[in-house]
Amino acid sequence: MTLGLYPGCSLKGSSREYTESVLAVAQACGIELVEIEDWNCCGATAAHNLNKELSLALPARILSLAEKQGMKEVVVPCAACYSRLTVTNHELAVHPELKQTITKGNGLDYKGSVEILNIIQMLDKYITPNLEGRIVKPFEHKVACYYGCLLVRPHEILKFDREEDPQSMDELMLKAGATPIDWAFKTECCGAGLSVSRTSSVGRLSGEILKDAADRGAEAVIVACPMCQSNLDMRREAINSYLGEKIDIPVLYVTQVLGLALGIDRKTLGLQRHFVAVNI
Amino acid sequence: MSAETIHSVIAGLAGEVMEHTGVEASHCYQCGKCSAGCPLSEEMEYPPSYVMRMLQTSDPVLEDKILRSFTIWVCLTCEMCYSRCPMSIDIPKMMDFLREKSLKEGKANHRAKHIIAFHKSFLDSIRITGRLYEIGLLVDYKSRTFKVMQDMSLAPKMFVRGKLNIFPEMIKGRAGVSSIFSKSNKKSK
Amino acid sequence: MSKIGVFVCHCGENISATVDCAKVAETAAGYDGVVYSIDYKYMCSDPGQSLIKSAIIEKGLTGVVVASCSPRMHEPTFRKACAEAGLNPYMCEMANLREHCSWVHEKGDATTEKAIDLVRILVEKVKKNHSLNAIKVPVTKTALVIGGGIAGIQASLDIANSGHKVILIERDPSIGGHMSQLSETFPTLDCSQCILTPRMVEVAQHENITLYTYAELESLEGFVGNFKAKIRRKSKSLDEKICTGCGQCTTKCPVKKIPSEFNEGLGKRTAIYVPFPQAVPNKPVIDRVNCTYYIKGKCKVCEIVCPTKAIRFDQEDTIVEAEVGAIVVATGFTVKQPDFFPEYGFGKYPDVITGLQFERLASASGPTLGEIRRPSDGKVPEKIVFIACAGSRDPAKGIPYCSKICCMYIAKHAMLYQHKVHGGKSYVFYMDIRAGGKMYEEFVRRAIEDDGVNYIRGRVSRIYEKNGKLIVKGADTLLGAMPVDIDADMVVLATAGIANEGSEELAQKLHTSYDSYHFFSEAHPKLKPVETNTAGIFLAGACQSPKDIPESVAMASGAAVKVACLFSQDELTREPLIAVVNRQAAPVFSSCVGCFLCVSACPYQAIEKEEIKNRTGEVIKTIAKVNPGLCQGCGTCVAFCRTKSIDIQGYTHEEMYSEVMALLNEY
Amino acid sequence: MADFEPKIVAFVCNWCTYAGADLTGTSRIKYATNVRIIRFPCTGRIDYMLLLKAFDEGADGIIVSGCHPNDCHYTSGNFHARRRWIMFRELCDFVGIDINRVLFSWVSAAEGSKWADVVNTTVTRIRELGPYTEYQKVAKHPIREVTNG
Ligand SMILES: Cc1cc2nc3c(=O)[nH]c(=O)nc-3n(C[C@H](O)[C@H](O)[C@H](O)COP(=O)(O)OP(=O)(O)OC[C@H]3O[C@@H](n4cnc5c(N)ncnc54)[C@H](O)[C@@H]3O)c2cc1C
Ligand SMILES: Cc1cc2nc3c(=O)[nH]c(=O)nc-3n(C[C@H](O)[C@H](O)[C@H](O)COP(=O)(O)OP(=O)(O)OC[C@H]3O[C@@H](n4cnc5c(N)ncnc54)[C@H](O)[C@@H]3O)c2cc1C
Ligand code: SF4
Ligand code: SF4
Ligand code: SF4
Ligand code: SF4
Ligand code: SF4
Ligand code: SF4
Ligand code: SF4
Ligand code: SF4
Repeated sequence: MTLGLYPGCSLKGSSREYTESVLAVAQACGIELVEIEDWNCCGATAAHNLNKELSLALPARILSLAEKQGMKEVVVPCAACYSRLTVTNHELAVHPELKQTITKGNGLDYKGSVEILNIIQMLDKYITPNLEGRIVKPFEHKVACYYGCLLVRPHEILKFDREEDPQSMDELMLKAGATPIDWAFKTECCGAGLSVSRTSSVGRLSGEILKDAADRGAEAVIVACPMCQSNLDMRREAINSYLGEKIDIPVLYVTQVLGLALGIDRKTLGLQRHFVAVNI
Repeated sequence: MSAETIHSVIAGLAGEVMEHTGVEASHCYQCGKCSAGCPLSEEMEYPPSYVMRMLQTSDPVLEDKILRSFTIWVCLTCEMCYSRCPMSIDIPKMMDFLREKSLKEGKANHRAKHIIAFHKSFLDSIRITGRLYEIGLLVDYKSRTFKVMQDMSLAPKMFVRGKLNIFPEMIKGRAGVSSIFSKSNKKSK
Repeated sequence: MSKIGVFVCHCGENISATVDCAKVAETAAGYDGVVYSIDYKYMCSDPGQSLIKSAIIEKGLTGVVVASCSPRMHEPTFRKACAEAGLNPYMCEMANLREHCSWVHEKGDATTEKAIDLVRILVEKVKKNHSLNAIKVPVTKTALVIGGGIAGIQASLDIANSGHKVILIERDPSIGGHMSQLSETFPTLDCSQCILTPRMVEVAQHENITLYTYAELESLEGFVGNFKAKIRRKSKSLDEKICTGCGQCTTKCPVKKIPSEFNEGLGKRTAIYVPFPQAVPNKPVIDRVNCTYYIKGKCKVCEIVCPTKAIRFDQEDTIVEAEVGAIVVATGFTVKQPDFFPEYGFGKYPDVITGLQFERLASASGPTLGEIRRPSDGKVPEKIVFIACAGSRDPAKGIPYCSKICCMYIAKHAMLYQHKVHGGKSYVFYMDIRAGGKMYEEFVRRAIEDDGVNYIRGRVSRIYEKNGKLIVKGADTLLGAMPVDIDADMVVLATAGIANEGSEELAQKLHTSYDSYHFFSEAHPKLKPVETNTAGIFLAGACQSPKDIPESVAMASGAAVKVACLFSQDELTREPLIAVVNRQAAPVFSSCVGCFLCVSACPYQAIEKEEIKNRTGEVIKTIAKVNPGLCQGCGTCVAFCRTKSIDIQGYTHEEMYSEVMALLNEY
Repeated sequence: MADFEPKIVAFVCNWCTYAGADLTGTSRIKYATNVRIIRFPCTGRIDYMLLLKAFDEGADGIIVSGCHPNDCHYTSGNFHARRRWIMFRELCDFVGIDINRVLFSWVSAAEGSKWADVVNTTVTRIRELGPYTEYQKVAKHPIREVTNG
């Protein structure tokens, strides 16, 4: 089984451990992920903040490369990239004139045949059905699944899970042997888009999220987005100083948890790269 | 009435918003649910529903205030407002348009300069290399904002954890990417 | 050979000021078949009418054209006059010289010419007219009322008190509907049960009312005055005639944990149960879905303890057939339920409840005996939040309309809370306060001014639970959309009022229309609010759209009067302006080819298929047949029929063609 | 063609437009004298063969008017009328009738002044188009086959 992979910039840089764990889990389950050759950055928040056309053209280049390289399904582990690519796919599909300017206008060629999977969709479709008997080290901890904003919204376009109180990640964690807690901040925004430029907002937004998870006894926060991870992990000092207390629950990727449960070693999964030590 | 005849009737900025995004300000009935749920509304001088109301007035003074507001830059397009709006008003899409317009008309709020600088540095990084080069981004951003100390404590820690690449990754199709940039920049001028 | 009389009216000067009436009369006198033509000052006056009557008698007129005002004004007057003189009333037509001519044109030749044309058109039409007789249909003087809420109860009592028989069917084990669940009622705060129960008892005891509870309409055939209804009486698993309502069985039934529908899930009931103490009839039913005997074949405790041996485990549903002349639909409404408000955690947090659940908490007969205690732990809430328009006025959730009653019951709930919980704090998040009604606005103001209820204008975005509190995130749009967070102990959602389950199916059984929200449609939003488009079927109460008790009752009495009007006649007379399919001599029988396009066109399902048989009973042809009881005379079928086999009396092809010809061809 | 006085036939429904025209009268709003009204129970009853007949007999223009959508006295008659109107247009195209000579409109019982407007607009339009003689040329034979087939 071979699937396309769009890692995106974060997975190549600050979120290296996400890539490592995605690849490790896929490999353990006999799935080969092939990176789109010569992919470019999707432009993320910056592009659509400043320039609408750019925000569609950059992802369009990626989609057209994938199509050219014969990929039917492309896995996009980063929620922000997933959102940009899916929105672009949708916009191009419903506005033929727009598609014309964006693709032809930029010397691209895209028929619209590529299907995009976020990490949970990929796991649900290709990995969890074959988990029977493979969970060797159940992750027996209370976890708070954090979906963030970009994985489930806007529902009209993404059509993934429910917008309010989504469940897909929780179900996945159950399968990995964890106990997902019911909490209130599953889809609240962590402020990642302002992470560098307005750290004060991040302290407040991410602080509320971590505090609720901690208050309800979560031993780890589980994410599926490098932006969420780096915000909640790397900026923990700033968050703690905003909250005026020390919260030390680690922030793990879904794939890291699944990897641990499958018995993959911690190093392969990149646990040593976290800012907040993973002591569970 | 066809969409065409509708927006020719709507005056001013609201009409422009309608034309470019399909968002119809007149559909907002000021319930305030967007402002209630917006994670950033307390940092905005005009919460989202307030912006909608300002648009509805077609008052040039208020329209100018929107374009000069901090609000439009603080919005993270988290889509919370849109997902809960009873009238399905796509505020984030509208915010994208307002930001773009504000920037083009040189009305961007001075408090937003770090945010804009960050976005610009980010895009520059992609324009040149095709991918985001995080160290480059930070250096560039700092040179734009003179926020030299901010985040400097993070960099070494990231480096130790193998989270920073010292050299940028250059893609082969760089020329294609920068042509995308120059084309869309021209269009948006 | 036609003998037509033309009577041209001056209307004082209203017509004669611009139209040369004498010339009109003179010209008409020259038309073929016109034997009498005259102009006169006031045609509708007594002398004017006498003029017509004597002309009919003296000249033996076969048709009359009165050229005066709009037929919408005086057609009945002149047709009656003709009838009095022995001429079939449908042989009288009116040319509209006033509204359509003299009043809209200046004096001049063109105006007089137009008047002449208008007269000529109708002279030619009258020549083709046929004598018609009013249609008479017999009336079965029994009404069927569907639904035993306050609306159905009121309609049944009013009809029964006017001396007619009523069959009232109610789906649930008891009548009473939503009103029986309410605590106190706005705007007077009188106890709902106290004012309702006497009426429920009256229904049960009224000699003209047959009450079938636990029953539903199975099917309906026929038309106004002559419906045939089949009613399914679901098995109650006991013999009601023997049961004394002693309650032994309900006390002893071991299955005790079924959420009580009456208490909106806040209390429990047994498998054999009476929904509430004041139920009418006060006899239990066995809920077979939850009864151990029906599930596992064992138990029968109720049978053992029953002193009168009333339990009948093998009782089956029965079908009752009834002939009725009119129907009142009063099936009410329901409120939107869980999972519709994921952002409010409804269904997830036990202390986020509906308004109807709050009614049960506030009711003296409710699960908390009228104390406001939250469902999760029984604590008295110190802070309570009410959310208006929960689901209503929310196109994104598919309900754009306003549910109308909730603004008022929220004010009532907040007031009841403030009366019952001293020192408690109540907040209402609202978009608009809709309190149009007698003493309604005053009632809301009282909640705000005297009871200190805190109204905040803004919609709530989200509710989540934190440390045993419900965090309500709203905004105050009157303060620049400033976010407002309240840590409440309990939240009450004024959930949208929606059409009752099964209303669509019921409407289809009745052949009446329903709107896009599945509420029953009235015939005209202003002038026929209790009628439906189907003659003989009327609406009462919240089945037409959410409404409060006074409105439901008024509507019910209105529907009852409509039924009584119908029943005041032994036969129904209807204007004969209806469609007919032509009949011809054998072997053709009719030019109808049986394509039944007309059947699909008719908005009233008035066209049936008729089989024509020869003497040996063999079907030789199937043709269309109009049911005169159902046809409303719209003529849609006529335009659809390609063989011109169906025609509408009073507007026949022949008549309409002759009008067109006359109009365009002067003599 | 200034002194040409067109003959216009109006096919209207009893419940809305006929009553609306009555209101024009009671409000004493003046309009051109060229129109003659023929009353039908409902626009749904109006059979387009009658319209052709009117042209055949020398009408220069036709107005068809009834209740607004959803206001039909008979629930849906006017919807049928509208649907048939589309067919009628096609038929007109086919046989070469100038569709500008037929005006389809909704006038409610309360729209007295609208009725006057409808009449005046139609009269002006038909005056510009001139007398209708082409129909007699194209007509007579083919139409009946077309409509019955
Ligand atoms: C929370 C709340 C508070 C309220 N408070 C007030 C108040 O204070 N004052 C006030 O004036 N109004 C109040 N109302 C409104 C009031 O409840 C309604 O006006 C009233 O109940 C409408 O009566 P109804 O008979 O039309 O409908 P319902 O009460 O709904 O009765 C309909 C009946 O028909 C039966 N039925 C349904 N379908 C069928 C079927 N197919 N066959 C046979 N039977 C069927 C049902 O079982 C039910 O018994 C309140 C409503 C709510 C939700
Ligand atoms: C500006 C305005 C706009 C409106 N628009 C709408 C609308 O769009 N839609 C809608 O549904 N409703 C509308 N309404 C409401 C509507 O007018 C009323 O609902 C309706 O007229 C009430 O009818 P009625 O017969 O009860 O009272 P009225 O219309 O007031 O009739 C009462 C009659 O009784 C006569 N009368 C009074 N006293 C005596 C006496 N002592 N003896 C004998 N006769 C007497 C009066 O002369 C009068 O003819 C509107 C009202 C207003 C003011
Ligand atoms: S939620 Fe929608 S309707 Fe309500 S105020 Fe915001 S934009 Fe307007
Ligand atoms: S998209 Fe922007 S305005 Fe809307 S909720 Fe998110 S931050 Fe607020
Ligand atoms: S019949 Fe009509 S037109 Fe003649 S006087 Fe009476 S009201 Fe006037
Ligand atoms: S015990 Fe028997 S008589 Fe008593 S209520 Fe039950 S069924 Fe009726
Ligand atoms: S047989 Fe059924 S209804 Fe009777 S007591 Fe047992 S469980 Fe209850
Ligand atoms: S009655 Fe009030 S609370 Fe209910 S839907 Fe209408 S405005 Fe909202
Ligand atoms: S009456 Fe006309 S439309 Fe109806 S079935 Fe007969 S031929 Fe067909
Ligand atoms: S006239 Fe109208 S109601 Fe009567 S049969 Fe024809 S279509 Fe049906």
